[in-house]
Amino acid sequence: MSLETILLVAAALFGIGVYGALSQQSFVMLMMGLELMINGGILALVAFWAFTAGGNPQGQMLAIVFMTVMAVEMALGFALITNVYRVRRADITEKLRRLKG
Amino acid sequence: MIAVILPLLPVVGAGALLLLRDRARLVGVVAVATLLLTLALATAGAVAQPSFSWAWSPMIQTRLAVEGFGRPMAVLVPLIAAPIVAYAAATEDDGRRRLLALLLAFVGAMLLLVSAADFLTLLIGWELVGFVSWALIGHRWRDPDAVRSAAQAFVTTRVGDLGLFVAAGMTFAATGSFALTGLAEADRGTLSVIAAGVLLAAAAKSAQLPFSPWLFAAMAGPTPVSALLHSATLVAAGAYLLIRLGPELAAVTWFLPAVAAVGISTALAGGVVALVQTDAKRALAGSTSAQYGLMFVAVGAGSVAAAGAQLVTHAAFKSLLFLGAGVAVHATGSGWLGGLRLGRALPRVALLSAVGALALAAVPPLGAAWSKERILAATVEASPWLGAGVLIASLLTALYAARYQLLAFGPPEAGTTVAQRYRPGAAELASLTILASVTLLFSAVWLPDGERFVASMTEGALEAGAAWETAASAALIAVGFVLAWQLFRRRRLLTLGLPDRFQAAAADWLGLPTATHAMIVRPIEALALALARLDDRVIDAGVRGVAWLARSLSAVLSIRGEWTFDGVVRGLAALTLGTARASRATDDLGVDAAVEAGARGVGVAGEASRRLQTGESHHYFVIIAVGLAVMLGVLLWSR
Amino acid sequence: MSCYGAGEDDDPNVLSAAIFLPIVAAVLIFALGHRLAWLATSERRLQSLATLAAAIPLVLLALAWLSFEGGGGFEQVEALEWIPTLGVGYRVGIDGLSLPLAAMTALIFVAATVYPVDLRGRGPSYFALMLFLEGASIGLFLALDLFLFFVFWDVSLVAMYFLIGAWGHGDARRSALKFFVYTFAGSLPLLLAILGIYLATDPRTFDMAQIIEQQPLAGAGLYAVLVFIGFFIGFAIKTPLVPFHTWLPPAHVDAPGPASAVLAGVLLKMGTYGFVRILMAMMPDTFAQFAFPLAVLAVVAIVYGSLVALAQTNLKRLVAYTSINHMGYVILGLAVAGAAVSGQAEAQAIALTGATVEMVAHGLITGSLFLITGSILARGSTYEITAYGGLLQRAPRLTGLTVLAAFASLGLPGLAGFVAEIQVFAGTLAVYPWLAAIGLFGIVVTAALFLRMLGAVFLGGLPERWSEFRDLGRVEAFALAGLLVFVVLIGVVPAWLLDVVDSFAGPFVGR
Amino acid sequence: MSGGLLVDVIFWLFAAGALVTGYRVFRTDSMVRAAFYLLASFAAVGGILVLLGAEFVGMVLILMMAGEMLIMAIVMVMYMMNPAGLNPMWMVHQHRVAVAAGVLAFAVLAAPVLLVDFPDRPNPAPEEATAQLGEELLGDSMLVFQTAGVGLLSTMIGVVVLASRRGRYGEADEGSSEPSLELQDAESR
Amino acid sequence: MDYASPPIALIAVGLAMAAGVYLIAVLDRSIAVLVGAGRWTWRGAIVGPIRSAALLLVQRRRTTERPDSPGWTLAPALLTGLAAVALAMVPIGPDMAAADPSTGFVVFSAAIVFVMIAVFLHGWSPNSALAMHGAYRFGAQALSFQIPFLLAMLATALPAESLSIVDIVDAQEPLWNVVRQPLGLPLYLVVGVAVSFWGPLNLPDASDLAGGTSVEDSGVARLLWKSARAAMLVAVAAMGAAGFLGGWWGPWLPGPVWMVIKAVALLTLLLVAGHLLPRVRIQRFVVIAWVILIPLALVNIFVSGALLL
Repeated sequence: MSLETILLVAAALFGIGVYGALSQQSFVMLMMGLELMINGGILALVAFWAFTAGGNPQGQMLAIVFMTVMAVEMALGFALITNVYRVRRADITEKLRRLKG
Repeated sequence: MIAVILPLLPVVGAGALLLLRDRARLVGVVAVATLLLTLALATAGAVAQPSFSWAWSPMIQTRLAVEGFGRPMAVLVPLIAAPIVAYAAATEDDGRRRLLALLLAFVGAMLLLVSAADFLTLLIGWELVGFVSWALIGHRWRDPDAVRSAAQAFVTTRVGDLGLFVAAGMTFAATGSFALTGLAEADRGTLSVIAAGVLLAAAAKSAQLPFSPWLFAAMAGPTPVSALLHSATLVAAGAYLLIRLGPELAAVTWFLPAVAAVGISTALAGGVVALVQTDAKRALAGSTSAQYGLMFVAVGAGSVAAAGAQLVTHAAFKSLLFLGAGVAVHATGSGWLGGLRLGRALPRVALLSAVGALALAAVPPLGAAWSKERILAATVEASPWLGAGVLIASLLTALYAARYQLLAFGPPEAGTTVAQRYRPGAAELASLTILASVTLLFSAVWLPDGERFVASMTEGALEAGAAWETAASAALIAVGFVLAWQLFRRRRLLTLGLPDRFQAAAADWLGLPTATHAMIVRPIEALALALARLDDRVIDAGVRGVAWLARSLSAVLSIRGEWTFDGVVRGLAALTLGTARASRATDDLGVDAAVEAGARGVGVAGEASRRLQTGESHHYFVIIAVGLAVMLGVLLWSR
Repeated sequence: MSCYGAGEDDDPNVLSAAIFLPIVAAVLIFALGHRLAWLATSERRLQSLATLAAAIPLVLLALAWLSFEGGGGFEQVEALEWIPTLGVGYRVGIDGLSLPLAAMTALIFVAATVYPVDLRGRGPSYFALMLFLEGASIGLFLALDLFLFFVFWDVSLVAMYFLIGAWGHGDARRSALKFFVYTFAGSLPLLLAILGIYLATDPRTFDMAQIIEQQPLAGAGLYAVLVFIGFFIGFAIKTPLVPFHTWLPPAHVDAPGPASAVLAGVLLKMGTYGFVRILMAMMPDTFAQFAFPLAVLAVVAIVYGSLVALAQTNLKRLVAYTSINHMGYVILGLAVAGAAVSGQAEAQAIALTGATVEMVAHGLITGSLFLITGSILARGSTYEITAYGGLLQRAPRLTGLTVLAAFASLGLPGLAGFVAEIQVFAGTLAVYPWLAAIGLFGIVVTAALFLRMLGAVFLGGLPERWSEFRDLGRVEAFALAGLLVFVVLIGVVPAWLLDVVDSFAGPFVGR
Repeated sequence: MSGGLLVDVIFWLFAAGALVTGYRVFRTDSMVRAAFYLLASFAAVGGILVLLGAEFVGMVLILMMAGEMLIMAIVMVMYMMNPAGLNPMWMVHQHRVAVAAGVLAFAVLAAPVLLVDFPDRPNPAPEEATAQLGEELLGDSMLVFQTAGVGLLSTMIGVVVLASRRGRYGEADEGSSEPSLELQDAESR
Repeated sequence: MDYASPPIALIAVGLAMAAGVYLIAVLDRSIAVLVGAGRWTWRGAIVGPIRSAALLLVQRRRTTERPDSPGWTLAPALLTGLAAVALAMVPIGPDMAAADPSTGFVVFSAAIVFVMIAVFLHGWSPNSALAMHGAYRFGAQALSFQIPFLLAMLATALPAESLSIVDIVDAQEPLWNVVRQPLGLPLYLVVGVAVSFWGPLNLPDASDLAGGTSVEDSGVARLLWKSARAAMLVAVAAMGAAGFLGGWWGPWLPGPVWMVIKAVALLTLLLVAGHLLPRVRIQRFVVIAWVILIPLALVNIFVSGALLL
């Protein structure tokens, strides 16, 4: 278990997340993609902290900030989904085309 | 200090006038008093030769100085102006106060001009004279005709001003200052440019060919205005400029000949015009051009002194003649030479006017004769052909002088009753008398010291003419008089028996105005119109597009925020389409090409960006992802 | 130019006060205008209050003028760190260029604010915008920091957009939008160029004085050219320089009188000011490369503007096009001053002085002309020249002031315009004689068109419909007089202005 | 990082688990399952974090994700047209692009990992990590920490406002739905 | 302190669980008898549990239409595992901890939170309406008890200034947390009942849903599920004893004994409550949790924090 390997894992997670975010129609699934990306991010962060921080705890701190971000994102996402579903009866992106030019 | 007060005094007087109540007596007295004060001051200045210099900026020094030929001019201007103003105060009821104020300002500007010692001040005075003349000619502003003439006069002279602009600028470029004395160190090339500018300016102001016609337009102003403008101020400025700068510019080889050429041609043409013109004042105007032509000839012949003398004498008698003509016009209500012959009706005026006419015809021993004779001498010295021209000119002069006097103040037709319709007031007669006496006074130059006095005043040399020249000119004058009298008796003096069309054409400067109008004014106006239309089209193009944009935008804002972007994009697309469509109409026009190209470009962009706008969030995600990838790439690449 | 350096901050922050007091006043008026009964009930009270506020900067700048030393550098500099990491700071100061312009701005704004206008019941917001715009404009001229400069630049656009759109007439919204879109499109390349020059500095800074010291783009080749083009487009649109001028006429025609007075008097100057302050000062050699084309373009603008104006039948358009022509003079002077010729320092200095004076003169003259057109529209409700005639009979005051302004505009000596034009041409004749010769043509045309206008509107017979035409009110007359007094002052005794300007122009061209 | 064979093995197990489950998230046909897969993936990552000595962060991650995933599952079942999200479904678009983007992302991220060589300054005493973290959170990084807290609070409020049925403009699902979507609304029913 | 080696720890935990589960079964039945009518008999109370367990062991499995079988089978195991983890965090004595990570507290919380995953999985996977209802109920329940639970537990960590359970217990030598934080224990117990959905809060598996999440269960799965629930209750009680009742601290008797006594006492208390109190409607519980428990928990933390300062 070395820094490189962990980073690769993180990158892979991120890539999967990208794939999911781009490919999924359902909002919720789409958010899962985002989650995975953040997941990879956290992993990479902590890995860097563990291997290169030399005992400086700020890496972990940053990871916690990441989680906060993730929580915020989830909360907002769900709220928006709920609202959109109520107002538009829409649960997949194709039903929101209002920005079409 | 005098140098500053001198031009300022009349202006202050003018300002004072505007504050007074509009009573003929009151304003007249104030105005004349101001002028007399100025006259005294000017005389003092002419003796003391004051000078005053003050800085615009560290780089620009201006200088006022009563020196050289400026001295006699400084005296002459108020001298001639005073009686004219008195006359104006007495006769002009309509807007008297304004008229007098403007006349005073006119004098002030002219004084500034003649006491200018550097091109900048000169230019200032030069243009101010033009401005005031515009206001004066347009004095009867309710008459559109007058307004148009005023504009014509100003614009024509302004064309000449450009010459002075160039001269001033080149002087500065060459010497780093505007001082007139700087001409000495200007190199040949610059100097010739300056010379050209000066010639242009002088010719335009002095109504030489091809600018002469504006002088007729200037007739739209009241009589006193014409009198002042022809004699001592506006028109005189051109000749003054040449007399002042002629010697310095003589270094340019072509300069003097050019001046002479302009002068002689104007002298002859003006003579003809004056000879066939059937309107009293216009006839005089024609003669003015001719007389100034003679001055040009003199300068061209290298004798500024003669020119100066001619300028001074001419100022006196020409103003006299104009005022006389003014009285005549008052009396009959029209200036048609065919219907005047007021010899019996206005005997005293006729007599005074006769003095002027004789002076115009250069009958010795009047001062005018002296100057004319000196000019002849100088020209013969320069080149015989020029001399011959001057002789012909003087013949013409005698002719039209006699013609004018006979037709205007000659004995009436036998059998017509002399109705006493109009009695000139005391003021008018007084001013006429004063001018006449001044004219007579100038005869003093025949005195032995006159020679030196003139020379010192004009800082020029004079050579006495040979006897045969004097004799020749005298003979020609006599011939002219006789001829005129004969024609008068045969009642053919008015048109000289010319066919009407030719007569009309000749009277109107041989059709010069129509020509200029057709060849210069029309094309410029047409060009302006074309450009304007082009510009409107271009604007239209934009405006139509913007209309679309505005409409779609307002629509957007009126519904929901979500739509805004869409709306803007649509608007952009529409804008560019509109632009492209509209500007296709003006495809061939130059400026538009760029606009249209730009429009097309933006149009394509707008369309593209619109197609990009699918409204599918995942497409946006893709775009974002790509953008991020690009960013990363840039970052990696740039480090 | 080495004498450019931040001067010491010795006296109280007059300049900042001049910038921000109007803005504060604007906020107050906007907030309280509708609430306070004694303001909301009487527009006159509101207006006089706003005028007082607008007059504050004038007083302050007058003070600054009195304590101005003319040492050739920036004076009374006030510097404040803003975004230190980016080298952005709040820096203001004056020199011989910015001081006259700022003072002129303040003066015009006072006149424009006091000038009566149809407020359409939205008085507070109108005056708030006016004051806000005043602060922004003065700030732009006093800013010594590119970032600050750009901020003020765009802010002024917005304010002007609303002034035209909300209080204009005719197709106001359309014109306002055109003005906004067009000029805003101009400010994009400007921003890019600013960033470009910023990235070239080392250490990175937006401080104008430092950048002028550093000359970051000296010998930067293509890069410098690109930056130059960016700046050029931005400024040329704002100036406007033919062929970027098409936004100007509609904006002017549909704007309310005071607004177009401000637009012509102040906003156009921002472009020319940018030419001097940024292009010429910060990248002189690049400017020198392009001096001749620029001069040609300027001459085109002069001739083209005057000719097109000659053909106009719409009073306000006519004035608008003349201001294109005048801006041509300015640019011509600048091009001459920036040209790479040796041994003509005198002429270049005089050209630069002339151009600067022309900025001020044009501001005052055209400002008053536009105010006049505003009054005419208020009385006659049309701009068509042919509709009028013989107004002198009814309105001598109006006529007198118009004649004065018109002749000042066509460059009559003894008035400000002449002082500027003669210097510009004197300089140009030394450097580009032929261009000057062509440009002179514009002078005649201008004379012709103004005389024609005067004759058609004020002289000749008075049509029946105008038999009740009102002369200028006291307020209007005073406002115009306030502007034109300075026109005459500059024309008759220019020394007080020229000395200040020369303290900048002289060192600038290295005389 | 001193890790015996055991640690390595566990790590590889976790890593494999994280990746596989993470992949399965988008490859399963029930959304609830997807949610649980995601949870598993997070749990695995949490495990890795613990291995790395960030016990606290790791455990908190797991703890948090449990809640989130439950909510996610519920939301799924609530809003998906197939009750209880058990029926098989395959809802993807622009699949190829997405795959490409994913691969690209991985490549872009992996490249520096392989190219750059990172400094090697492992943590001296991993078991102190939690204490250190506490010091850090309530010490130097107090501001950040509090900011995060305030951010969360405001998020909660906003979210409640957003999601509550009874909004400022009346019932969320009545009236406020604007005209232009009725066609799609119709087909969505 | 020394860790017990993994295998021993596992065995210990397993035994503890088994014992606890059996104990719960016995106590439950006894209390039922005592509370309700009926006679207490050996066959009923002591052997009964074993018999029913054996019955379930041999019972034939039923299944539903298209269930999510892996989930269904996984759920009871997961719950059991969670119980085990939770229990493993509880030290019997100062040096008798199955595992004492520096973040034991967090681990325990994580296990508690995961319960809801297990239950939801268990209710969702059989693809049956009632079970789904139960799952939803527990979702709501869990989401609302999490925060008060964490807060209440957190308060106990304050005096110890550590997240390690052992430290937490050690810190109570002078004074038990139940005294320090009078609010803490009640909160904890309420939430604990909710966690192991026992007694008045057994909403997900309530009889009004005919057994809720476990309605479709049968055979081993059912047995496993029941015992897992019980094990969870044991863990909760044990942790309560450790966290609030001063763990092994006590006069005369050795520590572990004290620990067991306290745990059993709590257990009994909970079971009695479960039989005496009526079941709470879910909406009611949610309101209580958010409106009463959370504020109380906050007050609790503030107070205890203030006391420490």
